Amino acid sequence: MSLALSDNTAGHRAQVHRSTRASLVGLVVAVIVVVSLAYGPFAFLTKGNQQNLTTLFIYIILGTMWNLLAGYAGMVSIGQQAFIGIGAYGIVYASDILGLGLWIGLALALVISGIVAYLVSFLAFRLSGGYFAIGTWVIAEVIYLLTTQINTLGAGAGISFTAFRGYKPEIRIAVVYWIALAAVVVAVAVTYLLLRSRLGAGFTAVRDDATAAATLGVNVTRSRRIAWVVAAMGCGLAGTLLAMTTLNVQPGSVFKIQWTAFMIFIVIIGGVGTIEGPIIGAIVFYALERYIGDVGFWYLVILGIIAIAMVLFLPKGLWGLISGNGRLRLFPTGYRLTSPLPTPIANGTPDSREGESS
Amino acid sequence: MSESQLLSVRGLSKKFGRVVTAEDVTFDVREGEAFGIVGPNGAGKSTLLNLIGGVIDPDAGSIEFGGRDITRLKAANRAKVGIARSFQIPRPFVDMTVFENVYVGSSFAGGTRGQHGYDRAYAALETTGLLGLAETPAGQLRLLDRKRLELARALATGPRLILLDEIAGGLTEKEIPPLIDTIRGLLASGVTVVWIEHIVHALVSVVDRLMCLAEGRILALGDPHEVMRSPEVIEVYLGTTFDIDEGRAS
Amino acid sequence: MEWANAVVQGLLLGGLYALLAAGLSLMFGVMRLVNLAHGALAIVAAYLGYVLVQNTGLPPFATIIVVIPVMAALGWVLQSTLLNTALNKQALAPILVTFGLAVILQNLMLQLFTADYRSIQVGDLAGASIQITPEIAIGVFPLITFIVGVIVIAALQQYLARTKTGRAMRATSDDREAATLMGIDNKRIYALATAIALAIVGVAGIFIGIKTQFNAYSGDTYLIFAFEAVIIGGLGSLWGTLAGGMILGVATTVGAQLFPSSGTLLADLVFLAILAFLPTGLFPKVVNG
Amino acid sequence: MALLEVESIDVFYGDFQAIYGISLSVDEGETLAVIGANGAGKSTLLKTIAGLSRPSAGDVRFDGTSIATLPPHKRVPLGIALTPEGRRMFPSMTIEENLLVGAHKSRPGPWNLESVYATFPLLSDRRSRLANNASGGEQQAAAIGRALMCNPRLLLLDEVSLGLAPVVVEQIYASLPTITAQGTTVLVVEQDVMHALRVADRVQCLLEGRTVLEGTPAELTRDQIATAYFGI
Amino acid sequence: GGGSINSSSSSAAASTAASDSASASQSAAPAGTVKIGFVSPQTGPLAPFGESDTFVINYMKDYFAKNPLQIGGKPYNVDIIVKDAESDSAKAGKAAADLINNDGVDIVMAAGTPDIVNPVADACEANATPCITDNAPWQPYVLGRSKGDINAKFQWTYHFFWGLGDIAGTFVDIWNQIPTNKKVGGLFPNDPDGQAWSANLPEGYKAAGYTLTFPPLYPNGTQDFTAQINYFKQQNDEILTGVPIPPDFTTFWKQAKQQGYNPKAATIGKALLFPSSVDALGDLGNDLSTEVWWHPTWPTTSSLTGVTPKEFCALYEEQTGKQWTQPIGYVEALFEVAANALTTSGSTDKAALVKTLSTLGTDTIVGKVQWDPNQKGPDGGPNVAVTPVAGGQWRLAPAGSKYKYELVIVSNAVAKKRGLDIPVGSKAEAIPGS
Ligand SMILES: Nc1ncnc2c1ncn2[C@@H]1O[C@H](COP(=O)(O)OP(=O)(O)OP(=O)(O)O)[C@@H](O)[C@H]1O
Ligand SMILES: Nc1ncnc2c1ncn2[C@@H]1O[C@H](COP(=O)(O)OP(=O)(O)OP(=O)(O)O)[C@@H](O)[C@H]1O
Ligand SMILES: [Mg+2]
Ligand SMILES: [Mg+2]
Repeated sequence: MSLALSDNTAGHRAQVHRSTRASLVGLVVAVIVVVSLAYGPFAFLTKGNQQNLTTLFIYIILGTMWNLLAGYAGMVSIGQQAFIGIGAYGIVYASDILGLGLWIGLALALVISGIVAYLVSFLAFRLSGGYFAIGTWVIAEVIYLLTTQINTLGAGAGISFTAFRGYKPEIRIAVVYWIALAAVVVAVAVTYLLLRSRLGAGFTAVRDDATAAATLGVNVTRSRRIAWVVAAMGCGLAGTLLAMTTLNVQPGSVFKIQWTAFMIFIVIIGGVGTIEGPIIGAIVFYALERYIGDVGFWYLVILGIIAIAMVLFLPKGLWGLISGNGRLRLFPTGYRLTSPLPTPIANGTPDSREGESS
Repeated sequence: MSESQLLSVRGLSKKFGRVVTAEDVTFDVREGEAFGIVGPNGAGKSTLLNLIGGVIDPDAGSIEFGGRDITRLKAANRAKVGIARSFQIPRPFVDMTVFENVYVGSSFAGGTRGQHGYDRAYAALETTGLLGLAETPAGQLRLLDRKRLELARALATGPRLILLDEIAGGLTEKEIPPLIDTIRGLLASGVTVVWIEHIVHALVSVVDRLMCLAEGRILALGDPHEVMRSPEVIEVYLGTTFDIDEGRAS
Repeated sequence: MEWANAVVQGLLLGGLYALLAAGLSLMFGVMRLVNLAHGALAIVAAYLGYVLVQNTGLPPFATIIVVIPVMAALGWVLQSTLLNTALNKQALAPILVTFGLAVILQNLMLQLFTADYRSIQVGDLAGASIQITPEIAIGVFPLITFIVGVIVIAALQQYLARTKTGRAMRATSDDREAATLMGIDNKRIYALATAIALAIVGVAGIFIGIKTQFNAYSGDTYLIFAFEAVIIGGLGSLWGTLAGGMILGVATTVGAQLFPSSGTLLADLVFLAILAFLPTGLFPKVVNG
Repeated sequence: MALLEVESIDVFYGDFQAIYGISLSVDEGETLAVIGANGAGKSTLLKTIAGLSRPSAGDVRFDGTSIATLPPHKRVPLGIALTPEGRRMFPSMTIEENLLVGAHKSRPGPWNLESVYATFPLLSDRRSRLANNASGGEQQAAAIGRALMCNPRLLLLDEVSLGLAPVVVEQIYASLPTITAQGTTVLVVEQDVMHALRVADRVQCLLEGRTVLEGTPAELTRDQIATAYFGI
Repeated sequence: GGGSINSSSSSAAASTAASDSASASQSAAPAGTVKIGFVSPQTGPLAPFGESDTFVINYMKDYFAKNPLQIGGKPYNVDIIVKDAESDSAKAGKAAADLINNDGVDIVMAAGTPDIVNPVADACEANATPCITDNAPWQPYVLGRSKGDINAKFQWTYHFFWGLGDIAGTFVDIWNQIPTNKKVGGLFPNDPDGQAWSANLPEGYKAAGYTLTFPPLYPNGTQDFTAQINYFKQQNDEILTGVPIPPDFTTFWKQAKQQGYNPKAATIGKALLFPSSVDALGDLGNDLSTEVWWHPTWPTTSSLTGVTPKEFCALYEEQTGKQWTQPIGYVEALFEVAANALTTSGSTDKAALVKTLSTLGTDTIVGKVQWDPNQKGPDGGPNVAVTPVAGGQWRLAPAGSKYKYELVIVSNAVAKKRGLDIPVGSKAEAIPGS
């Protein structure tokens, strides 16, 4: 029996495919969509459209981030609102109060989100499972309560975001729209690249079994921390966009736990553990809000019913349905060993039933 | 310590509350040797592997590997310096394919990324006979294949020392000889093996030295046949005399 | 003496937290079900009590005779229909289902009872107290809450630890399929657990309704305290939940005595500090929380 | 009359058929060993008898009545107990609590905490330890004890000796006759064929979901078994 | 292809009224439609502020259906588009932007606490659309949006309501009727109202010989007020004031009773605004006092519909079966002001509208609403019209009454200075048992 511990004995070169025809098509379509969306404000997008799309982009970012965290890295946080709040307050503080302007303010808000997440991780990562979930919630609550003690940030009364004062409405709306478009592209791309990198496999391994992952050389804490910080910065980014669209930041609003509930909703109705899922989920969530949002309390009741129905009847989410339970992947992150494969072994399970999908 | 000691464990102790699982355990494993561990249930064998692998920290004592003190090294880094292990109760990454499971080993602990990593993962699958299942989600594997996967992942890390915990448990007698061949192949390629097994005849047919643990202490250590003949070992572990020839014959 | 008073009042508050958290502890700690509808369900019970007092003239505390069975029945139905199915799906399913449930309940209650604040009237009892020292007075109603909280937790703890059904509940939460192999009907046992949890939530709801005023959304205020009490005590341990409630209560009042703006903040910090040193809480009973 | 009759059952996991028309019959007090290579369908067979899997064709009769559609928890009171593959302990409960859960639907009989501890002294020392922390072998022993606690008429043991020290394996096999002597019927899946042959009244060998060999240990030769194992 | 999505969002909220207006439009052959957007909290924790809005909106829809608005001499249909802010400031701001950019409204209105009003106004400012708001004291409205600059001037957004200076005057007038040691304790939450009340009241009291002291602001949802009670007891505060949310006040007040803190007067904003929250106090609500923005005895009529406060409250009680509440007057007044602005400016042009608003005066059901571009910051500034406020005390209603409590006017001094002579119902009483 040959022992192939040195690389590539027996002359085999394993052929591994990481993308599929669908994913190439998907990439092309994504580029076309993004480019036309970027051009939109000059041609076919009204102010209202741009505003609506901005909201949608915020939801996509939030969904993508929570999915990275819970769906891939296995950290079920219900405290992501902390970073939405930090992003929102961060940009107001840096842009308005420190007077650094929009762009530096935006960058600084992201940096602050990242730093806070990094520091918080030393406490949060001591916890796991239910302890982690509630712990993150309480951490978010602490950040919220601390914010309400800071007078420069308007304390409990909140603060208006004034960096856009003097902009014409159509300019401001378009600028915010472009920022949001860029943000959503960056958020999805960073997540995707992260998951395609070696770390992506590490995330899933850690989620499935942290101890086993560690014995295979995965630095569990480090890979968790990377996902955590990235997700926090993503939520911070969404927070800055929120401040840019609502122009008024109030602690009770940006720090509320419903944000996380919405993220969970988006991820689960779209399909957890896929890049596509949260995008679909965000579109659905947005559409619900937009088209039945005006029926007042019924909107919320319907939202609740849909949440329950989706979980019970479509546990893999809409993307699971569309993709035929994962056969279609526009953003593949896995490793498909395509050759050389021997014919199924005699007493082993003929694996035809699992299907060599893709 | 002589040059050829790959692993040397000194005065290792570990208690869980009042439960003593390792008490002043001291032994060496030579480079390239096959080292067997037996002992009654709950003797502390798996715990010992956990201590060596860095899954848990000892209360006292030290562990050296390749001349380097690794007592404080984290599990992930021990994997990187060349310690691989399999778990008694297999712990596959259920949402990944078999190939991806193994690639985690080759790319992280093995440090071989990209094509090199694929090739090494491929080789490990081939060695363990899992190639036909490479694309199967690991969660769907049955027991034997899960055990094979444990081995394949460990192999893919390119280890100097491999710690096996009851890798033959649950295999039928017909399935054991191929496994033994695999392990012999490992040894031949220069890997050091520490192997816990209750299927004594399989173990004894491979290992150079055997250690028997009981209640966290070393009861006997030395030539496998001698250890198996020691009255204490017979009393606490075997129950009756062990017929080595019978074991070999089957 | 102010400090002593703060501690005493904190303990009493802890009684309420523990009472609120008991049902949650059963569902979260034992069934691993993160019930985000817990607060909303307490308010359902509060409205039920309110309606009973308004329309039948039943004395406030007597409403529990009706509220307990009704909430228990609701729990049974919820578990047998929605929650059991959710538990069979992916791990995140129960969170989303109970979130959906909370949203539905809140808004249906809003529709049914309007946004007006209500309260269950107990007349003079509301302001009654027992003077211990010139500075320390113990409110009679908080004291009743405290005693009920302790009794409920003690009873539940004994039930889980000592009875066959209690054991079956824990076994089911560990491994449902293995439990069926022991002859345990897991659907029934979970329905029973949720029925008990909601019966306790029912009692807690009545006490909230008496303590202060509520409307459809008031439940959310209490949710985090209840979760904190469960976690700080350690998943699966009812005594832990009681201790957790007390710690939070005292941290809140003593914290507020120190910094009146930050009682809740300090309680949260105490919670985090304890978890930093005991990452699985004070008395964890559940593996892989 | 046979206590358990399995009549040409088919069992599927999704689209995959694990069992093709297997039949068997066990009399009261008899011990049947089921052997076969990995993946032969042994565990699936036991799961089907215990109710965790449903046959898509054929019938399972216990004491003359069909139980094929009965959920597992309703089979326990009839006296069917399974020690599942992989032990399936309740990790957050102690060893003793695990045993007590086994007695949830207990029938009258010789097995109780005392007698289980007497049979597995190993467990007696560790009764208050969390199952999660117990060693592999301790868990295995507890899993067997737990199944005994309900005083089953039919005991289904999947991979009994897995992970147990030889001395414990000896103990278990030594106690099997006592168990059957009380009228308990045992269906045992065992990797260690020699052991299985020693205690079984009859042996049934499966290969890829089908019965390929049946007989009493005395009738069967090693070669027959070896052939049956891999179908070579 | 702009407003393709417009139609969907307007419809659902009040379909009956919409069909009414459709039938009316056939006969009148209107020159066009003017769209008014309205944002208020109809669900969520602030819902008590928004819950009576449906009544007023339906009332206005009925009115406009029968009486198209005359703008530039031509009749216009009025389309009222309502959005629920879900008690969330981000939602409120988004709703306003939505009304402007998707629904194409001509003017936005909002009511109910600074949490809702401020983000709506900010959104209108940024989207260059006229905005009229009320039901929030003017100080948090101005200061909260200007990072504390009292002289801030806004281009598109106008507000009318009373201010905290008048509150201090009114409260002092109530307390002067009750013998006390003139020491006042403040129960202020850390929210926009609490911030504004605690920052702006102390000076007003000092002038009148009262000293207000208060512990640091507590967060909403506080479950135990022992620290605050200890504080008030230690200060020997015989008067209590504050602006807690209703459940927090109930928690506080019951605990205060239990722990033996019995002030002679308790004059509380917000928590005692709604009859239901006073009812919920049981008998402990008697003789608690509060500011009164509006009351059935207000000597005013609607400039639009001619309805009087008494009639309007009666209509509300008849249609909803609930006791009248103060926000209905102020929401009605929003429509009066908007209608007046539209008619006066003679067009729906946004720039023209704000120009009109800057000097507009309307005699509304809540009193005179008059903006003055030359008004200075401390008086509300150019974007604020200050309206009168009185003081009232909740009294257990006589046996056989329909409701448990009734709100009796006990102070009108400040309103009188603002030119509104409100009849006083009774003298203020000390709280029983104090
Ligand atoms: N976390 C823990 N807390 C308490 N006791 C523990 C813990 N982990 C292990 N033990 C106990 O330590 C002893 C040694 O366990 P270990 O798993 O090392 O045994 P082993 O020798 O591998 O046994 P087996 O052959 O049955 O697998 C056992 O008795 C076990 O119950
Ligand atoms: N849950 C499952 N889903 C899909 N296929 C399964 C499942 N469980 C078992 N199988 C398949 O059914 C076949 C029979 O499995 P079974 O576990 O009954 O075999 P076994 O004889 O008990 O093998 P082992 O010795 O490995 O325990 C195998 O091919 C296995 O892969
Ligand atoms: Mg072991
Ligand atoms: Mg099996």
